[in-house]
Amino acid sequence: MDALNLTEKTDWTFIEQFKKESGDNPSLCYQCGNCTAGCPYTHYFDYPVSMIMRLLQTGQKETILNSKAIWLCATCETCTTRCPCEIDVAHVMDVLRHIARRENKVAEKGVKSFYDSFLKSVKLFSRMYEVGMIMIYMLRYGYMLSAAKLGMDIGPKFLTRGKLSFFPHELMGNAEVARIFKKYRKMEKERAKK
Amino acid sequence: MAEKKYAYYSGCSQETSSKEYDISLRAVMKALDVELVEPEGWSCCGSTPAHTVNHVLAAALAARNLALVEKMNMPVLTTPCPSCLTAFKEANHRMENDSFKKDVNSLLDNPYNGTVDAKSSLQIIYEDIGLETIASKVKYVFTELKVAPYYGCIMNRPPALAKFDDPENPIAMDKILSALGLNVCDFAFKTECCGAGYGYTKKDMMKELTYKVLDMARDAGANCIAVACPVCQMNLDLNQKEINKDRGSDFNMPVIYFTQLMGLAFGCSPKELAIKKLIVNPDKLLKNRMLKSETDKGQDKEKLKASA
Amino acid sequence: MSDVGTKELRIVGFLCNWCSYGGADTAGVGRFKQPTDLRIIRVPCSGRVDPLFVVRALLTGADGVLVSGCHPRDCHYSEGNYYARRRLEMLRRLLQFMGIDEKRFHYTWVSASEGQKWQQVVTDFTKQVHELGPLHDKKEKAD
Amino acid sequence: MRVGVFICHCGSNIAGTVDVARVAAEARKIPGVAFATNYMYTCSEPGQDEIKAAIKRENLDRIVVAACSPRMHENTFRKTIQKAGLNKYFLEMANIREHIAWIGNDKELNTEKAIDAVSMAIAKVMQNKPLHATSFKINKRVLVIGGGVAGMQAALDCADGGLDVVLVEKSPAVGGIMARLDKTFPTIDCSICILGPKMVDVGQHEKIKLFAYSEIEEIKGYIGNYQIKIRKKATYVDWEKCTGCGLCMEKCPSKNSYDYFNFGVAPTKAINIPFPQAIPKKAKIDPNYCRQFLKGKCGVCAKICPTGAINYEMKDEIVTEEVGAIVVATGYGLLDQNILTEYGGTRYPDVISGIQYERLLNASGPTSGHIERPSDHTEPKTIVFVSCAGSRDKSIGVPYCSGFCCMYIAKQAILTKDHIPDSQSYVFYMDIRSPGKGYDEFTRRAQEEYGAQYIRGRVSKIYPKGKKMIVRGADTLLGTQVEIEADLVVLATAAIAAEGAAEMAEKLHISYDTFGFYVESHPKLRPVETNTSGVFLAGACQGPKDIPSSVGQGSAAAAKVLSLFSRDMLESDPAIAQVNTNACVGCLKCLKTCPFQAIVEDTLRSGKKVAKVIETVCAGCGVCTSTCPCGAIQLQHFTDNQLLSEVSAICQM
Ligand SMILES: Cc1cc2nc3c(=O)[nH]c(=O)nc-3n(C[C@H](O)[C@H](O)[C@H](O)COP(=O)(O)OP(=O)(O)OC[C@H]3O[C@@H](n4cnc5c(N)ncnc54)[C@H](O)[C@@H]3O)c2cc1C
Ligand SMILES: Cc1cc2nc3c(=O)[nH]c(=O)nc-3n(C[C@H](O)[C@H](O)[C@H](O)COP(=O)(O)OP(=O)(O)OC[C@H]3O[C@@H](n4cnc5c(N)ncnc54)[C@H](O)[C@@H]3O)c2cc1C
Ligand code: SF4
Ligand code: SF4
Ligand code: SF4
Ligand code: SF4
Ligand code: SF4
Ligand code: SF4
Ligand code: SF4
Ligand code: SF4
Repeated sequence: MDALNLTEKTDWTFIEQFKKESGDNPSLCYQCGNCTAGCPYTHYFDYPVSMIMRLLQTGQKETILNSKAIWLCATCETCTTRCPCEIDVAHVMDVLRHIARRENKVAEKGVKSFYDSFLKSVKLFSRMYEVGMIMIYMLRYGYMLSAAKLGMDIGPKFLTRGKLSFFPHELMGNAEVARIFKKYRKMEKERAKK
Repeated sequence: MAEKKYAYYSGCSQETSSKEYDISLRAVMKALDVELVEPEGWSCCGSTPAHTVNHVLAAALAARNLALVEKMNMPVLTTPCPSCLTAFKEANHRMENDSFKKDVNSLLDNPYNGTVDAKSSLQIIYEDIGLETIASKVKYVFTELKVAPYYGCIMNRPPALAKFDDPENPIAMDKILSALGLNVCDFAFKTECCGAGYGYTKKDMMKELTYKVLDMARDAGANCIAVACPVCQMNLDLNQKEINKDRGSDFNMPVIYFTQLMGLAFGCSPKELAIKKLIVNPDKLLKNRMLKSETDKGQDKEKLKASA
Repeated sequence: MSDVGTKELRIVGFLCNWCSYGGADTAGVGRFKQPTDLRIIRVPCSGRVDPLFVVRALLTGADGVLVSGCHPRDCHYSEGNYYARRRLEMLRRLLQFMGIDEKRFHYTWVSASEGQKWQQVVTDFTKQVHELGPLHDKKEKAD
Repeated sequence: MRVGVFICHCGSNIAGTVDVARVAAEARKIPGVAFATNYMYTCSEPGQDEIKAAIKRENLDRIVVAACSPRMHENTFRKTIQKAGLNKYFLEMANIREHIAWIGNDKELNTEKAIDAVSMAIAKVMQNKPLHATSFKINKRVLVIGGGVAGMQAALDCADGGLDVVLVEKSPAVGGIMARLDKTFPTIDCSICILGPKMVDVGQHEKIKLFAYSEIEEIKGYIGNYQIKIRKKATYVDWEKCTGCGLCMEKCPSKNSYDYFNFGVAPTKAINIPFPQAIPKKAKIDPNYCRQFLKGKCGVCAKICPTGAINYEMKDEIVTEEVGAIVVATGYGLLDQNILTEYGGTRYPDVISGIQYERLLNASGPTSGHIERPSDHTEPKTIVFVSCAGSRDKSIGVPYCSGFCCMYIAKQAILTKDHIPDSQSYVFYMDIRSPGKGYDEFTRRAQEEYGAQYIRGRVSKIYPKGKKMIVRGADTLLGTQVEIEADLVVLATAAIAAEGAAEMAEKLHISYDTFGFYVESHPKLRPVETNTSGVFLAGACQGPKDIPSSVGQGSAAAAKVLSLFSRDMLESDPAIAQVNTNACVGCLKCLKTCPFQAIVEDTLRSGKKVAKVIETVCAGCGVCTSTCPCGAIQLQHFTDNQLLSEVSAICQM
């Protein structure tokens, strides 16, 4: 493999864009590794979180936005709590997800789809309605198999204990909540134009 | 009239998958003479999925509810769910910034001015009601229980936002359970993540984390886990059979809401606390109970023995 | 500096020799960028600052006056800054009677090691004075 | 009046962002200015010669130098003009470097600002009066506060140089942290073996008066003449009688007293001699644990003591000492492990601090040098060292490096292998900081010869599992999370300011930084002096440092004291308050405000009551001047006229 040519491959614009959007300063990170040391999900990450910080410092945009790590981070806040440099690392991961979404680079489609289904269900029913959400997740994203498995695992146990209701709560959609989503889309579009 | 009164946001999960949390909390609050007022027409707080999309959207979903409470002229909103709590706290925190606040309010029909403080029900019980009052309400002590108190990852984190208890070694629930006369284990994984919302999408990952928590609880000598979060409860409670199958372990450890334990100690019936809804059945552990007055004497005897 | 507004205003600073003057030095040594409006007068102790100096400055052309000394309990002369605090607090009230916005006057404590804090103090106070604008219809400096 | 103005380039330091030629040109236009020029390096020898020459050539009588901070070079230029025959108070400096050139890049604005600064200096210098110092006698005794290795070194060097030394140590024995160490890096020689003889010297030196278990109550006076009140805390043992036989300690039934000397590794008796080599070797009762104090009955020690030294009624005693200079060597403290909750705080007995481990290694420590786990007294085989435990951690307010822990961890890893050959040490580190002579070789040896596993990454959590402690960290070089099942974990807890450091600084009128460490006069060029003349620093009270540096500073501070005392008289600063008896109405408001009690009431021959300043006592703060309703008492060199002329220079334009 060739040496990483930092003169050519450092994306300074990406670093600046990140700084502006997040308000976080990646230079504060001294690479102690504490975030990685505490991260419960690190074994599943393709890049441990301290390395994401390092990639960010060196402006490795593509590598970061295509990483699974940013989608597998559960925002457990362990890293933020323990970072000696007071970096809100979980927030860094959050903002990287936002950028990845915008740039249509999602290495963990399943996770994203789940979040989208959740929100879709909120938009439709104004509260999270689990059966509805699972149905959306199944139908819209075609995860029949895993969903069927889900139904098997969770369904019976839950239904017999009256935990999952097949019908959403009485509220059944609230115009204001749906409007929040609508206005948000509009806001995003205008921002994108600028 | 109730002595204390709070706006109360149960959260979506408490309507469905974790009804027993809501039910038991209400029972306990009633016993403690605290009135909970639900804002009418509340909606989802946005939870984790919203903030993975955009912070303005996330804050708007949360702030809509805070605005409802603001209209009710109530300064404090309490919620049992740490995920909702974080959503509200994040919204409050970010909306201290004026331009962010403007953006959020532009998505809302009714603007939110940022005057409502969000606190977990655990915090309210620990700080506002207090251990003395709790101890004074205890009727029964459950002598079989050895409880590992499990707070989950975000109840106390990040500390700058949570502003409650210690982020590494929280003690509020420990103290409450001790006030109930329960045997509380020194549990090192109080705040380790349980697998969060990955139950649907990354089940193996979730099960691994759940396993670690269960394993550590057993190691600490616990025979049950007390929880304060619906996601933790579900992950820990629902998957023990599967984990046993995968790993050849033999977990059969009830995962009980701390509010259910409070209710039981206060003398509520299991039915009032929806104990039946728990997947791993705790009945066996709950069989032995003593009147508190008796255990006090017993303990005194034990203490005498120990010091002799 | 450009981020506090367009035209320079006149700000007079009285700094005690031991702490704040040193703090301003430390800020300089650390190359902490600051707005340029401030003119510094060195005094041995914040307790040496006669409220009349402040009034005189404000009446004769200053748009703002900043006084800075050692932290309470850390005064080189034991308690000079306590006297300063008492007097300057009185002065603040007096200014209102004189029709001068008390925001044009600020006193604070900065130690010799607090270069960064000094930068913050200067930046914030300059901004505050710029928000109020000039106090006098000043002739152009050239004449 | 003929003012001469010299604008310095300071290379490009000033000239880079200030148009120095224009500043000189503008200065020339100011009435009173006879000469103005700009020069490359004004403080250099040719630069100073240029000033002297100009004074002669242009017949100048006042000088303004616009250059760096007066805190840097005022004295330099005062001497320069003095050599040229001017009174040294006819100098003013305009600080156009630190306060102008270095804090902005806009040359236009900077130049304007520099012109103002120069105008102010010119305005002031024209008001300046010649002042003359008077001289006074020095009391050639020195007070050393703190009897750690730095303080002892300073005390011994001063005493050997013939000075009388008063040494005040807060704890019952001298030696500080070094007396607790087992071996010392980088040579691994026995700490007490090299320190012991010094301690004995301190105890026996005829020129050293040692006050152990004593604290500074009050400090009054000024360089050359200080009055010190010392509180001798009650030990409940008459040290004149106590022979240090140790019988009392053997028989005392109160066995659970906290052992400060051993950092709580094991308990001690309520009456104890802190360690076998203690100087002074005297017993002391801890009333927090003594049954006589707690329950009103026991008295065993009083009965057993062969010399009848025990005195339960003893009270604190205040004594006064007079000295002419002070060396502060109060050392440092260690971070409370309880703050590190992710490591369990002090919840887990087998997670200990570096200094506690030092006591476990020490042959005269509570385990006689056998390393054992506090929980079950078994010998640990896997030992994990956690560096930077609280250091370099902004989140808990300790952003700095503690300086010596990298080295002592390597030392402890080496010693561990010596003690337990089949043990394995692991060291979590972020950087290995070992820049001294032979230091890096030392940390390499820990790895190369003694097989310590160094893991580059911070530790995130420590928790118990069974009998083991699980240390979860990262190996950032492998890019992975790692876990080690340890028997014992040693935290290199951060060095912090000594307890009470801030209060001590306030008594001494010296500055301390955000973290409580004392501030030296100049970080490079005056490292053992403070801004308060007569007060010097030595050792870790100025910032974390190892033994060689602490000893070096102890000697350096002693050298400073000796050079100060090489004169018999000191010159007083003439910039003090002066009363104009004509204007004074005798209200004595000034007398009440003077922080130094430098003002007394005086009666003139006419019978008029007026204020009078005692020259040697006045410190020159000027509080009186801003108090006097009549402007009768004026602080020389900073009079109302002088300061107002500066205000006018910038405001009336
Ligand atoms: C675990 C550990 C291992 C170490 N190992 C080494 C090593 O191998 N080699 C090495 O070079 N360095 C080592 N060090 C560093 C070493 O301890 C310091 O360099 C040294 O102790 C500094 O000496 P000091 O005299 O400045 O301060 P201290 O040793 O702290 O002494 C200060 C003294 O002042 C006294 N005092 C404090 N306040 C007052 C007061 N208000 N009034 C009167 N007296 C007061 C204290 O009681 C104390 O006796 C180690 C440090 C630690 C923590
Ligand atoms: C690139 C670089 C940058 C640095 N930056 C910094 C910094 O920013 N801050 C800092 O604190 N330190 C810095 N240093 C370190 C600094 O240079 C040294 O700490 C300092 O110079 C040591 O001073 P010295 O007097 O001991 O030795 P030197 O500066 O080496 O002076 C020794 C003198 O002795 C003379 N000499 C030698 N042999 C004899 C002889 N036989 N007879 C007579 N005279 C002799 C030499 O000619 C020389 O003048 C830096 C070093 C380097 C290399
Ligand atoms: S914990 Fe903080 S400083 Fe350390 S590697 Fe992670 S982000 Fe960087
Ligand atoms: S917030 Fe994300 S990156 Fe940080 S520790 Fe938790 S899962 Fe890992
Ligand atoms: S107090 Fe008495 S018994 Fe104790 S050491 Fe001193 S002389 Fe010996
Ligand atoms: S009187 Fe106190 S110090 Fe003396 S022997 Fe009894 S308990 Fe010990
Ligand atoms: S000396 Fe080493 S261990 Fe100590 S704080 Fe500095 S880097 Fe960390
Ligand atoms: S040799 Fe120089 S550059 Fe290398 S670590 Fe030491 S001080 Fe730093
Ligand atoms: S305050 Fe002024 S007038 Fe009063 S006694 Fe002092 S010098 Fe005299
Ligand atoms: S200047 Fe005045 S107040 Fe200050 S010490 Fe001297 S006499 Fe006292």
